[in-house]
Amino acid sequence: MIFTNIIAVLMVSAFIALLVGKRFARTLPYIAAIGVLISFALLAHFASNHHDLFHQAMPLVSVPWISSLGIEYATFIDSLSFILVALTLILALVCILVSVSEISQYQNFYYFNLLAALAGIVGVFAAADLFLFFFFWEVMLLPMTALIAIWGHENRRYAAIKFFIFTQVSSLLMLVAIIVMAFIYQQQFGDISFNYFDWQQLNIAMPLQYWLMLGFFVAFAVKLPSFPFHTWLPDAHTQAPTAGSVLLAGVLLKTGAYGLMRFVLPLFEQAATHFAPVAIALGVISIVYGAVMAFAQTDFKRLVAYSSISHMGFITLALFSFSPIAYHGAIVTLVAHGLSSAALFAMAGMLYQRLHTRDLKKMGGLFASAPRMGGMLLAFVAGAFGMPGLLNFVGEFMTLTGTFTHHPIATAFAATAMIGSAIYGMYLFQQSFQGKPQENVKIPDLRAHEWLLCSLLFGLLLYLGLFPQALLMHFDSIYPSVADAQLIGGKL
Amino acid sequence: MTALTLLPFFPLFSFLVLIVLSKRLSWHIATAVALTGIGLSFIASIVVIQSLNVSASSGEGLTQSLWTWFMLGEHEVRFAFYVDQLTAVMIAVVSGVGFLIHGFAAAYMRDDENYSRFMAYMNLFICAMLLLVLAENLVLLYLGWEGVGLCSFLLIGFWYKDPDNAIAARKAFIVTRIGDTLLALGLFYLFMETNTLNIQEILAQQQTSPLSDEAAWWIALLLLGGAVGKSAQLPLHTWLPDAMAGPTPVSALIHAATMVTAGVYLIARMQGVYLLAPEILNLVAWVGCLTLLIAGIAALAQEDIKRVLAYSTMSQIGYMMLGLGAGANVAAVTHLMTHAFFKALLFLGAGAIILAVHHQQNIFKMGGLLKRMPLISILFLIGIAALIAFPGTSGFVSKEAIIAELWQSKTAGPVFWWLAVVGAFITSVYSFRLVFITFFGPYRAEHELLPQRHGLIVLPLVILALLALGGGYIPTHLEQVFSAPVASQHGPAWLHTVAIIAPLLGIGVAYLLYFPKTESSPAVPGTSSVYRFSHNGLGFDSTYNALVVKPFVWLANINRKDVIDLLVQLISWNTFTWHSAMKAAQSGRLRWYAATLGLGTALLLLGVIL
Amino acid sequence: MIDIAITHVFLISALLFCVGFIGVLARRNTLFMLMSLEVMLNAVGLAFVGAGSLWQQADGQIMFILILTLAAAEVAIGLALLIRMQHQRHNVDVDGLSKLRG
Amino acid sequence: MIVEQFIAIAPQLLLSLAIVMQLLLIAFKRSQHSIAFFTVSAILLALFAHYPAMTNVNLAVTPLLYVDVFSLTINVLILSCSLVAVWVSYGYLRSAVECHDEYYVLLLLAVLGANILVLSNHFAAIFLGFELLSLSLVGMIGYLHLREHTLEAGFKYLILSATASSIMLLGMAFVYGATGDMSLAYQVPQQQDLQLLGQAGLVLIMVGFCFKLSLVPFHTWTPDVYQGAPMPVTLMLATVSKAAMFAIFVKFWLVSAIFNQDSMQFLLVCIAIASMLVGNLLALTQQNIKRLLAYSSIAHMGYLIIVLAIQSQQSVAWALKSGVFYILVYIIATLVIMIYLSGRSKAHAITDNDDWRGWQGLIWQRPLQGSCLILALLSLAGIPLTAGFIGKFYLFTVAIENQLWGAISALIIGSGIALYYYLSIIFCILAKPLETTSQTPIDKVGNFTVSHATVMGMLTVIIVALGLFPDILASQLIFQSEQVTIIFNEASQRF
Repeated sequence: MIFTNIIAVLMVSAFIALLVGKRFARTLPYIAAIGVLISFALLAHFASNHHDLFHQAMPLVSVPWISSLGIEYATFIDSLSFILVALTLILALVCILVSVSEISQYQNFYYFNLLAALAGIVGVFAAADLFLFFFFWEVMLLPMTALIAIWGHENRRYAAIKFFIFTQVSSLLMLVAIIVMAFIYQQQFGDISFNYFDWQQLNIAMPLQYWLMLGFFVAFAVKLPSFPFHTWLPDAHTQAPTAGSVLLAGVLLKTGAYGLMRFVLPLFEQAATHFAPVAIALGVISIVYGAVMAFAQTDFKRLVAYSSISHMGFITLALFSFSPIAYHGAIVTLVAHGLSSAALFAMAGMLYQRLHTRDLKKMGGLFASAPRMGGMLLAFVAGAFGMPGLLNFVGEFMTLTGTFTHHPIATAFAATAMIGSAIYGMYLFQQSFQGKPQENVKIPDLRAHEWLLCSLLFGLLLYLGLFPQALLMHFDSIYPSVADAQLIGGKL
Repeated sequence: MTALTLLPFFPLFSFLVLIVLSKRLSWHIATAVALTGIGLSFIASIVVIQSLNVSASSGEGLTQSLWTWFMLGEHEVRFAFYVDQLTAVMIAVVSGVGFLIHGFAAAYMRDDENYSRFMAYMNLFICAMLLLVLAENLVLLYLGWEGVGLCSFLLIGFWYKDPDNAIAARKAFIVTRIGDTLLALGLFYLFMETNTLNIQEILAQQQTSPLSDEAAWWIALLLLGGAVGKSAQLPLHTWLPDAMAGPTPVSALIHAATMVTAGVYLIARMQGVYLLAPEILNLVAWVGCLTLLIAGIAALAQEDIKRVLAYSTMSQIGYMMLGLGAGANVAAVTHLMTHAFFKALLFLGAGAIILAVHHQQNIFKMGGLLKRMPLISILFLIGIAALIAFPGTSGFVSKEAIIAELWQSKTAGPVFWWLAVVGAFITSVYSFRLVFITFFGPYRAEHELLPQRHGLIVLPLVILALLALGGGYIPTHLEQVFSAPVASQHGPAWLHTVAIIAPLLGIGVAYLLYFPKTESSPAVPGTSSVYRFSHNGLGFDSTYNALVVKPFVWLANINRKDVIDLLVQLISWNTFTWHSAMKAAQSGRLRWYAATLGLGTALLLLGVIL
Repeated sequence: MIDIAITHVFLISALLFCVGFIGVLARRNTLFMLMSLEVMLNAVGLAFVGAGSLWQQADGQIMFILILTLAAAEVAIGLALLIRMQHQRHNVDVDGLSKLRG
Repeated sequence: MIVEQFIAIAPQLLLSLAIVMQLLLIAFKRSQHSIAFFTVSAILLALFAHYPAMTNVNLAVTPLLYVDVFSLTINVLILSCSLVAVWVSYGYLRSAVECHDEYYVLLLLAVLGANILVLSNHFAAIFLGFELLSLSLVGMIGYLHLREHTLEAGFKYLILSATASSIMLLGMAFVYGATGDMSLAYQVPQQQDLQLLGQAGLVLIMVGFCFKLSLVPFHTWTPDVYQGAPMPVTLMLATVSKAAMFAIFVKFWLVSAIFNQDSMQFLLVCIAIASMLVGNLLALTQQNIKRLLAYSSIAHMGYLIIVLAIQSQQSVAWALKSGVFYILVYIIATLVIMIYLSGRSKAHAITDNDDWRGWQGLIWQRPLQGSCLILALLSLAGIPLTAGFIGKFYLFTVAIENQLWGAISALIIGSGIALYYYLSIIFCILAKPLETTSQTPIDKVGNFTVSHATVMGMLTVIIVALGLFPDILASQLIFQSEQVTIIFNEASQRF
């Protein structure tokens, strides 16, 4: 019930926020924060009671939903979903903190959307029924799109439409694949089923398996995003309000990676193996291309957006190398990128509030007036370019170590992103905070809630960067190895 | 081993205090905090070295494990320290010389508005550097490696308001980052082959089941890539002269005494792997050899006092590399140590001079300083003497030891020997060029001289001068670390003499060329094209700019709009074109509609009947 | 009764239908369009009667009567609209009715 | 026996009676209130008459009509829609100075035609229903003759619909000539030339249906007529006419077992694909909401007829269920939007208030109406949380079960294009309100009443409820559809 409860709590607080309305707008952040904190408490309580159960998938609820198609409302939990939900809730707090001073219009509807998006995301991580998964997958898009379209920047409608069409079209491909899978299950076992655990017994012939895998892969590659499907992301990130960017970069992209881990690899092992060279090539291209593109940008958020593409390339690379180390590295990268890119977008939001521009060319020398902010920005940039001691390094290092064994050349290319990320990272930091200060530009340094937010994120990055075992120990027994198919069944 | 555990964390703690309290601290308190942190480190390292000497005469090191960092499959990457004689030298140098430089910096940066931040960065640097040398495994070493890089970035760009400084900082960071990436690839390769990243385990494995030739070759090459980046050797050396944009104590600490020698440390540390790849070891020697010559030539044509010293640093590290490549390991590491002493002395001396002449760094605008600030000048001269390996100085001990062992080097011994001697000759030429132009002749500065007599300025210089003179005789027990001593077969007897004479000859040449003949003759920089070429570091910068930087920037900028996005827009454009076409068909004319109805019917009929 | 091959009946009705249809396409005068519609309906009627005679059933003829009714109703509405058109626009040119488009 | 038959077609008989009474009522007293009230009661009565009819299904009432659950379901849907249409028309026409009581007669005639069409089991009945529906609709389209586009729309609909029905009639004649049977369950003859004739006839009949369902390439009339017709009539066109046509198309297709013919199957899929693409493409930048709905209906009908492209008898039940669910959902969403539009328009205005750019910022001024519209649009776009998604999901299952990969691709591409215009409207509703002082704000236009909002809200609740718990309806439908299959099996085996 844990995830259902969390979703319920989030939705209830969303509706409360909506109903509270404009009259008590000041209470809205508190309502949202309380909702998130209650969810967090629920999760923590659950974790403290069950912490050794995470190594295996643990079904939670199963209620018939659309009986004619054997569709159930079914959820489950394992360490992967647990960690991603925890990450989601942490970033939810960040979202609320960055929204406090940014959002001045239609606040009630804003917090409604924010919380609804969170509920959808939690649902994605919780679903054990593929129809339910798809349902949440789409549901989280709606409030997200609304966030971009209503509270975004100047070009918000274009970005929102692009974002929505990209994800929707690709996810329809996935829907087709899901339905085909259900029919195949019906052929093989008699009953129609959308249940994830049932599907693990499926045995699909090869060319068909390949096509089905592609259906899933495209949906997740768009969300991730991987190289040729990435172009929605810079626009969406740039135009979204700060909390939207944080949520997009921090969690929404992770759902793509989650999908790859949860569905593509375990359900379509054979096809994934065949597809691996292509996927790895896409991953490497994303890494390099994202880094080069990031360097070329002059818009703060756009730069960070492209860097996300680069970092997510590591995930594709890691997952399709079928190396346990890289797989663990991918999990770490998920969390690390979630925290660090969220932090960078939060910084972008703070700068935008102070300067009313995201153009790096119009910034410079801000360190003089806001040293703490500069320090924090540098810290997060350092995280982004893989500074050891912060979590991103662990993820990157494990990923590359793992993939090197199988694909040394590809890894060598991917490793150039370490240079690339240093280039754009330093470019970002120096363009904004170093150099000659602009005339008469004095910006206030971090305010209390911003300080709280930055130190929360940095503290997590640092703590987990020094003690990543706190994260990794839950995954000791989890990894897909193609040679050892039994390992996967039921465990992932 | 509490001392060992705490050793790198003292400066970290003082860093935290300084960065958090920052401007709220007065100069005195900030200085006290900074110096305490590093001083405690120094004391701890003495304690560690003592216990090392007591406990491990057999060559075994001390290990101190703190916690498991992360797991690479079965292999546990620990947050753990390891100390042996090589590390001992390094920690002593880092904390000792570091302490002295901190003292100097306290005086040098006294009036800076961001003084606390500066000292914080310096402390952080020491912490990272200590982690680098103490690391028990290569991942932790990499942490330190990146940490020092980041601190170097911060300190070079400390005066961030000048865009040039920021660019220099970025350049330093990115160029070394290229090396770091190669190093990381080396680590991946090592892990693939040995399944561990623990240094001692790797080295021990080479005894039982050595790496294959190919693997050893690649690993050694990739690690060398890391080393040349950090140690500013060919071909990644171009960042170091620009890094002189940072405050002078930074140059002394990071870009002379400690960080730049990390590459030497790495190769010395991984000697066991290099021995399996003789070609690469030879390459190390060649890299060192070429660097020392090229840097020497470039140093001949510099006008900025710090750039001269920067090139000389590259050149001296070239000697260390050459020594490592040719098997003179002990001598090379000893040279690392002595170099730290005298180069720190030279930089701090230069710093004192720069302060005295109002932040003027052009040697052609100094002159005649020997009379005006004799104490500092003499201390500086001691440093120069050590640099050119004047007999009796520490530099003499270490450099001559390197050169002496070159002759027997297996591959190209005599060639190395000759080149090294030529390098020594060039060293003394440019050193005394510097000396003659700076300390002799008329005073050419625009402002009145400000003699520096602050205790924190003079005292470190004096101590460093003593070390520069006698540091070569400090016992190191390095032979315990380097297992394969070179055959003690000596070359011809004249070798020694030539090696000693070459620097002296250099002084003579420099005297002829650069000594101001009359008190009033104006010293001018050269104007010939050869001079300009040499002044610009033999064109490496411009070549890299044209070949790498410009194309990259061009490529990135030309694709700013993202070609893939254009494809997407093409799709949407296409859709809209179709839309317009169909919209045109929706003309509103009834007869046309009826016609489509007929056409459609005909089409369907055809479709079924055919 | 002269034995006419059923194919001929259908052919002639199809031809008649096409004539009517072309009339709809070619004439701009609304009145003629309505008349062409009548031609089409009559063609259909012919086909029904032919088919009915082929199968010796009355159904075809019944259909024809129904069609006649329809034709009358259609023309009634058509003429009503025609009058409105004449009233409003003072002509019955169908091409004038192309305001709704795009 | 005869009583049972009367009960089975009681709703239609009631409607016919009501039409006569309406005429009498008009003669007696010209009052819009009373005739509207009377019409509503008649329709309600017809609706209630379905209860006894439901108990006695699978009954042939003369060779012309055949009553089964599928037809009854659709008829209930049609009557409900017409109920809404009457109510909406009342509000719409109320403001006019004239007394528009004949309008209700035409409306009821159209409903009767649609009902007969759905029940029919014979070409003659189809013909009668078809023409009754079309001609009454022409009358209604041209009813408000003073408006700007009425004449044009009426004329276009008259000529094109008459042409299409002649084509269909010709097809019927051909089929009759080939088989000698005018019942839907005719048998294709063995002779070569007769077979060809039958085939040609079949295609021509299909043209008639496609025209009414506004499938490509017979779609051209749709936007013009939708735009030119008064808003409540557009509502009728989009709901009553579409539902009836869909029902008879399905019966025709299944009872005659046409899905067994590969060439027809191929044609159908081609038409479906073309409709999805063309409809959505045409709607792309459309700013008139009525035209936009017309174009999107082209696409939706394209989606819908996928359910006919089944490959075996086993799929029939599922396909029918999906089809009924989809059209129901489509109609509900369309109703929400059209009710809103009707409420915001007036009969005596020169045109309807149908530019969706006028909706800018609606959600901030009228949150309930705005969110209803948004949810309806989302449902049309097929986004989860709304019933439209479930409908589309069902269509996907049908298409996949029958391996119609081409249609699936078109469905995906079409949905992608459709998102563009649906989202544009939604974002317009969500945008900041215009700062206009000169024009009347949108929420002051028309006769929009609380009842409009209530009905919109109720329908929206249904949309969301079906989106979350489709089993409420779907579990009912599956039972009925299975019965329908049996009927059709029987029907096809009768000869």
